[in-house]
Amino acid sequence: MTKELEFIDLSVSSGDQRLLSEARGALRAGELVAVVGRSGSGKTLLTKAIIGLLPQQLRAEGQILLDGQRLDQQGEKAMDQIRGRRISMLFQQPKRVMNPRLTIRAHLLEALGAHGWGKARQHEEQVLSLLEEVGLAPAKQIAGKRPDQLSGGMAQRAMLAIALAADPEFILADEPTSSLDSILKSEVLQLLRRKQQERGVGVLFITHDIASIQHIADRIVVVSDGQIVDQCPTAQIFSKDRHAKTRELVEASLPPLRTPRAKDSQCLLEAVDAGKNYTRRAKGPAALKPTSLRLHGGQVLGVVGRSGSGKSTFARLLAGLEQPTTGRIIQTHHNGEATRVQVIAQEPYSSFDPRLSIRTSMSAAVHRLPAIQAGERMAQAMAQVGLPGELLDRRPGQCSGGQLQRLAIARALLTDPQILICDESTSALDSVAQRHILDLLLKLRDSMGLSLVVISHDMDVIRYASDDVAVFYEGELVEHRPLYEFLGNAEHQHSKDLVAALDITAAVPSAS
Amino acid sequence: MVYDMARNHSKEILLAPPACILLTVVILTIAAPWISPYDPDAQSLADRLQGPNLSHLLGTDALGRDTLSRVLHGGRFSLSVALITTLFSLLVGTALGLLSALRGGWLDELFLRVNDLLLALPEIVIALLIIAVMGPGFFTMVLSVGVVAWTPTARLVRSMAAQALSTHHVEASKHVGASRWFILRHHVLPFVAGPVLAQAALRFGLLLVLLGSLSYLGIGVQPPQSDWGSMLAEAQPHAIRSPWGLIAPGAAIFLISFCVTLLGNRITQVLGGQDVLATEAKAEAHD
Amino acid sequence: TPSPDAAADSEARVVVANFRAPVSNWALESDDAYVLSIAGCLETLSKYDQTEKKVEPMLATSWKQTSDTVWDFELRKNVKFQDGTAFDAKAVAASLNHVLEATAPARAVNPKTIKKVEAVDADTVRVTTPSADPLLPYRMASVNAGVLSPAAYTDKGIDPMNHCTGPFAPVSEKAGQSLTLDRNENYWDGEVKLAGGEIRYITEGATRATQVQTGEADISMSIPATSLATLEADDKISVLKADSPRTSTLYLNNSRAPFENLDLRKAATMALDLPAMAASVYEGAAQPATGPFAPSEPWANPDLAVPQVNIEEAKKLVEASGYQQDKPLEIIAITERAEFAGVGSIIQEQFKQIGLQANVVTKSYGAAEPDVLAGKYDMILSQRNRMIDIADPIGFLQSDYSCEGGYNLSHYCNKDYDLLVGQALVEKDESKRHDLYRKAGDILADDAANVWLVNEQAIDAVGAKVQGYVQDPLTRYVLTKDLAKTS
Amino acid sequence: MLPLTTMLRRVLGLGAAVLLSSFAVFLVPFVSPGDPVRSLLRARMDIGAADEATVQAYAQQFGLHDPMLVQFGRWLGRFATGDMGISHISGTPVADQVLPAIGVTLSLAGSALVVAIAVSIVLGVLSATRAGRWPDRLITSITHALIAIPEYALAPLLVLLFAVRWSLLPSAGFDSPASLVLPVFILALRPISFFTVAVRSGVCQALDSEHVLAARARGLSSTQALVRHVVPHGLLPLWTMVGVWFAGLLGGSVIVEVIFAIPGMGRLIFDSIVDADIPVAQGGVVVVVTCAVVVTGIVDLVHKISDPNVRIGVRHG
Ligand SMILES: Nc1ncnc2c1ncn2[C@@H]1O[C@H](COP(=O)(O)OP(=O)(O)OP(=O)(O)O)[C@@H](O)[C@H]1O
Ligand SMILES: Nc1ncnc2c1ncn2[C@@H]1O[C@H](COP(=O)(O)OP(=O)(O)OP(=O)(O)O)[C@@H](O)[C@H]1O
Ligand SMILES: [Mg+2]
Ligand SMILES: [Mg+2]
Repeated sequence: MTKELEFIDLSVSSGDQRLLSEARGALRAGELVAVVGRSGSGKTLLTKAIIGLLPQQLRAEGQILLDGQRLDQQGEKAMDQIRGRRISMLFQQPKRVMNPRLTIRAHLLEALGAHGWGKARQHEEQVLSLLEEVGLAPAKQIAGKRPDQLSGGMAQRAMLAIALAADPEFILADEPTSSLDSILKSEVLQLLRRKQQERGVGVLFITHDIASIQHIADRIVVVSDGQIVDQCPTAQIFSKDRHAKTRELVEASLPPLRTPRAKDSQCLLEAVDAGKNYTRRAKGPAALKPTSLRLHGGQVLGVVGRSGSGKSTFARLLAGLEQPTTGRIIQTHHNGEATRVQVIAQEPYSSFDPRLSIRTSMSAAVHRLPAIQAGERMAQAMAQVGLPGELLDRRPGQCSGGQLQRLAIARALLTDPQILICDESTSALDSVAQRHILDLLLKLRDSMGLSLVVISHDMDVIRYASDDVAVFYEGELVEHRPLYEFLGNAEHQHSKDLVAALDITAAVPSAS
Repeated sequence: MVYDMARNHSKEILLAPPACILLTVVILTIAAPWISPYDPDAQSLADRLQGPNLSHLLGTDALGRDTLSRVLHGGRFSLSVALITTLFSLLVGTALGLLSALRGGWLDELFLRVNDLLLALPEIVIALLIIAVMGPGFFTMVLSVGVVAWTPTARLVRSMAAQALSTHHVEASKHVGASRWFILRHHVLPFVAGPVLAQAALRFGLLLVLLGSLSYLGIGVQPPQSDWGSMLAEAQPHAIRSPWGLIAPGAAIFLISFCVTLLGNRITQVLGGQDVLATEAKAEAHD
Repeated sequence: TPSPDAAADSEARVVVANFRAPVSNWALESDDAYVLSIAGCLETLSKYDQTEKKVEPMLATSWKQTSDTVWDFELRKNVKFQDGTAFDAKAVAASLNHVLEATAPARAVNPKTIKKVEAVDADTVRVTTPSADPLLPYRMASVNAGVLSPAAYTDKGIDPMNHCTGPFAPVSEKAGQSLTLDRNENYWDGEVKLAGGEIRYITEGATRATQVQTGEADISMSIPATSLATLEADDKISVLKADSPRTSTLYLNNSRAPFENLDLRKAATMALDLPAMAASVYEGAAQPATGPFAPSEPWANPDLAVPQVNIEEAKKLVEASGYQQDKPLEIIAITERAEFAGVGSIIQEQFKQIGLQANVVTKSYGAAEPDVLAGKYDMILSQRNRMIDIADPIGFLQSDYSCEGGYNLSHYCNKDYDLLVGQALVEKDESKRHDLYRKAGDILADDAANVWLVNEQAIDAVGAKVQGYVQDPLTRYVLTKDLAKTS
Repeated sequence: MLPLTTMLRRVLGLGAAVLLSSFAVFLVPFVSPGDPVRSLLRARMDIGAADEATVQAYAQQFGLHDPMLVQFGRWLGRFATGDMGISHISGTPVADQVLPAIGVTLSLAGSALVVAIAVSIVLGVLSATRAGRWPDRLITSITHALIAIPEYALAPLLVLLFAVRWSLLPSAGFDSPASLVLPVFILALRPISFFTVAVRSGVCQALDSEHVLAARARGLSSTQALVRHVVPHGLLPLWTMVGVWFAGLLGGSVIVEVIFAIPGMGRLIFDSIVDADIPVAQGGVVVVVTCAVVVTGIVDLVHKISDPNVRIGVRHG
């Protein structure tokens, strides 16, 4: 008989507020079920409720059955035996969920239940074989490293090894890939799928991005506002007559290709051999090697590359927030005026002071103007980003991530910019919100003639938004060409990998 | 913001028991010349070292002076020195802390080294030095304690301001052209104000105890003036026969210091922060 | 404290809480000599017996004045230093010369009082004085004239360990805390009853009182008046009191207005209620003063009485003096003596009654000294030991009240007085000398040179187990061969 | 490792601190009223005024009437060769007084901090794991009360009870372990309250952190997670505080040393300044300042090495 993890009428509430209501579903061993839904829909709460680790102030009701055994009625002791051994977890930020002072080996030993004195020796082989299994080599060396000495992809693999250590029957994976770049994401996804099939594990895979799991999930469960609104085998998810929320997610994840717009001939910004070296020593590795590039009016430049490849550095140079150590940035356009450049940051929540009203934060851009004029400008900017004016009197904590990101754009618009640099501005958002922001940016481009620099590690975003693509690899601009050329015949190996990763996740569905 | 939060919660803060006790004691000491039953210096050698009784509610001291009257009058001195010292260190500390955080560079380095030095130098040495120059008295006490007392505030302000300045939202404000003043006023001060106020309350309590210790050692307030610390010193030899002389000023120091600390804690809680002591703890961790 | 019923324990050790800590690396010219003397280590050629009020032999068996300025001391024969070396005239001369050569020599034994010390033969030491000095045997009784073995004088200063002649030999010291001593098995004056002792340096009076109460100390010296009542109420402790040669004094500045005026000085004396002061601030641990000397001193005038409070008369005197007060007078209370703050405020109150306004200012003695010596003050509360140098008041009378006196705080000057003191200086006959002192004292009292407030008492507290303790008001002897303790 | 420049800056800072503080102490007799030489002589011999000749001779012996800067220069010159000078009262090397005193203070401050650390870890963890419930509220009240206690009122009271009334502990002195109990307890009070709050907030934060959740998810029981992950993390803020407090206590608490007759550093410095024995005071201050700067430096170093966040420098975006 196949093992089964089942939850019946599972509700989570905080006080009298229902955060998750009467969820019902099942996960069998050997099956990969994706739970998709927008941010805040209750996906994480579902996994925490199942494994019995809800924060203290939250209360769960309903039944959780593991092979017919009621988990919700188990004591803490019994649950300690189940967690990690029969059900384990994967998390979004592997580095944040590992103890920064312990080595990978120590983490694995803990998961093996072998963290006592002197047990390390006996389990050394097991540790090494686990690391090799997830493709971390040389295992011996990696085992001795601490989390901060690993790259993001390696850390996520190590996380998987930890989750697999005690040979669990089920894994609850809470967005394990959303912080990875496209190439790593596809690697880790494939690894997870392979392990899941080899070991016959049941995986509950949480994501907001349908595109990324469409080829590996067996079934998809759609959550919205704390309720399971839809579930079906993966193939049927693209059908037109599914639940409205399902359609919304599908459309956001699998956008059509746009036809690129012709750019102005006017050059607004030019980088001439601009490079940056943060360390004082000239010999140290440069964060950005000398790079030359031109930005025209109305152009959308997509910048892509792995973490640490110098994308943000380049953006900061363009925006004039950092002085290049070599070369220069020419910020004047043809009639001699300085180009106005604005940057939209990645994290919507941290770009507004949590203590201040939105209005006060926004007024930073216009506080030199007389009050009335400033008010008018703000109202105008709010209209441009399609938000109601009353939002201005809220605090950041009272707004959603998508709203905040729009507000950040509105604030940037107050300075009347010609170029907007969006450094990972959508990567903290769910796919639906992401799509809305990108649409807004493109609309602004069309209506106001803004130039955009869209920086992302997510090829889907680049493909959707950009006219031209610039690829950074180890601090160097290795490829710069129009989108279609890039998709068709990229030259650099890294570019090819990027395009390949895109193919895995984004083959346009046949059912449409 | 801190201001309107404080306004919204002022009732909650002011009606809490510590605030009530504090207010009562402060009013009593301010009103001491009018309400105290006796002249605090009037001796009656026949009535020395009495326990509490109807004519002397807290008994009398070794010279037959009324302990209650002396506690009330002594409180004027103790509280005002502590208050002035606290205000002094609050102003100086905030100014220097902000300057150090905003200017950075050599100024900041200098600030850190001065802090290290003051932290390392036994405070009694500094007090002695200043007392040697100025002779004992009110301003000497303020100065000798104030010279060091500003450093915790400054360290707290510096670290909080630096923390505030390094946030993404300040960077975002700068990008869109906010002036220094705008950032200071909207992003830094409100962030710093709560913890600093709470810390000031805590510091007031600590300074009250510290100033008392100077008087206790005989290098603080000098007779014929007296404060709670010197009353303790005078009463200690008679403690076995007449513990009231020890208990009354000791309890006064403890009560005020305790209430003020609780009040500081209340402020931070209302502002949604940590325990006051925790902010003090943070301020200790310099660099 | 004789309690003959219990048997003394020959293995017992006694802990003494002393008010003084050695600070000068045991230099004998400093007060550290007192610690060694209290410890039963350091001994002198002669010894002043407080009860008999006369000088007796100690390490010297006899002495004679061979000329006006030359004295020969015959040394005791059966004495050995604790380290086993011989006690002879060379060692004694060397020891005394060390004190004479010190940069800051002792008050009793210094080049002004002693010209040289030399060994005549093995057992005779010759001391030459610069001028005729009938008091030399007294000087040789001063603890500063103690004798240590030559081995005690090292390059690093004085090492007293096992280098004395006394009943106890110091064996170890804990810096800043205590000195431990063992019995001297070969003591020249017979058997030592205690196995040893410990001198603890405890400068806080209240702590000394507590220590004897808890039994941590067997003997606590110089108990502060404030602890007296508590200790007296404790039946396990006996409290010993004796007149000390210290008088708390309100020094009046005789050299400038207003107290250059005799009437006003007399008024000041009449205004103060000394018995009340002694009973309150001093807790009864002091006697109201009758004049410059304590009544128990052999040269005190027994006819002098405690001045009576007479407010009316005092007021009249103030009026008669014609003194118009334009600003309050200043009473300096020195901080070294905590009780003076209280005394000052009592004086302030009582002066008010006779129409004199005064303020109390507290200052450390060091801060006040320059002004006081220069005559720029009104009144200062201070206190002075009349016999710290030698058991005779001549030095005190000379320095404190003669016109040229080096420590004449009151800036008092009276030719008659100076004449009397000059005579006393060379008078060999003791009783005649004492008569002269008495007359000098009477002049001071008649002139109301100062207001002598109270004669302080030396108070020692002794635990019940201690036997044979004889209190020395001059705080020189505590651990003696006869001191014992029951088990 | 700390970069070399940071170390260098610290060393320079230390040098400046030593210079400044010893100069400050040096100034005392020059700015205070009265003749320092007489003050020295009074410390050697109880009462009365020394005559002018003696004062001159004594001043001559130690060069005390030389111009101020000459005296300071002389002190510096000797100090540079590692010689802290000669006490003007005892005439013995300053080191002979300062080293025993710093030993006493180190053991006193050290014990007080060990006690404070032990107590505050227990209290802090207890109150963090029961946040909001009565044990937490009780502990929080206690910690707030502890810092408000004037030790100069409490110490005599405790002596009265434990030494006089119940004869359980010695009333003063510094020889047996028992004699350490009261002074250590008194000295530990304030650190206990600060440390407890620091531990509590550290542990609370750690309890909320994701890596503790993850540890539970891989099967660690709540106790195991507490011991292996929460507490080590929660104690991080404690260690910096311990350094700072240790530095502060090195100057000794004069009050505690006076009340319990302990020959520690605070008292030595206090007394020697009062008696104008400046070389001793200078030596004491130099040792205290050096120890304090070195201790805080070491704590910083350990902090930077042990905390990966500090080491790699947290970077966002
Ligand atoms: N400890 C808590 N107390 C109160 N509300 C909470 C708590 N944790 C989560 N919530 C609320 O529960 C809802 C669901 O949160 P959950 O974390 O499950 O969302 P999610 O689907 O995982 O979102 P995301 O994709 O952003 O991770 C949200 O509205 C959130 O604000
Ligand atoms: N302020 C800085 N000081 C020193 N080094 C820096 C700094 N900022 C970035 N670097 C280094 O420069 C290199 C490029 O960093 P950059 O932030 O430009 O990468 P990125 O492509 O934006 O990466 P990510 O996708 O993680 O945001 C990295 O090795 C980084 O460690
Ligand atoms: Mg989530
Ligand atoms: Mg970046």
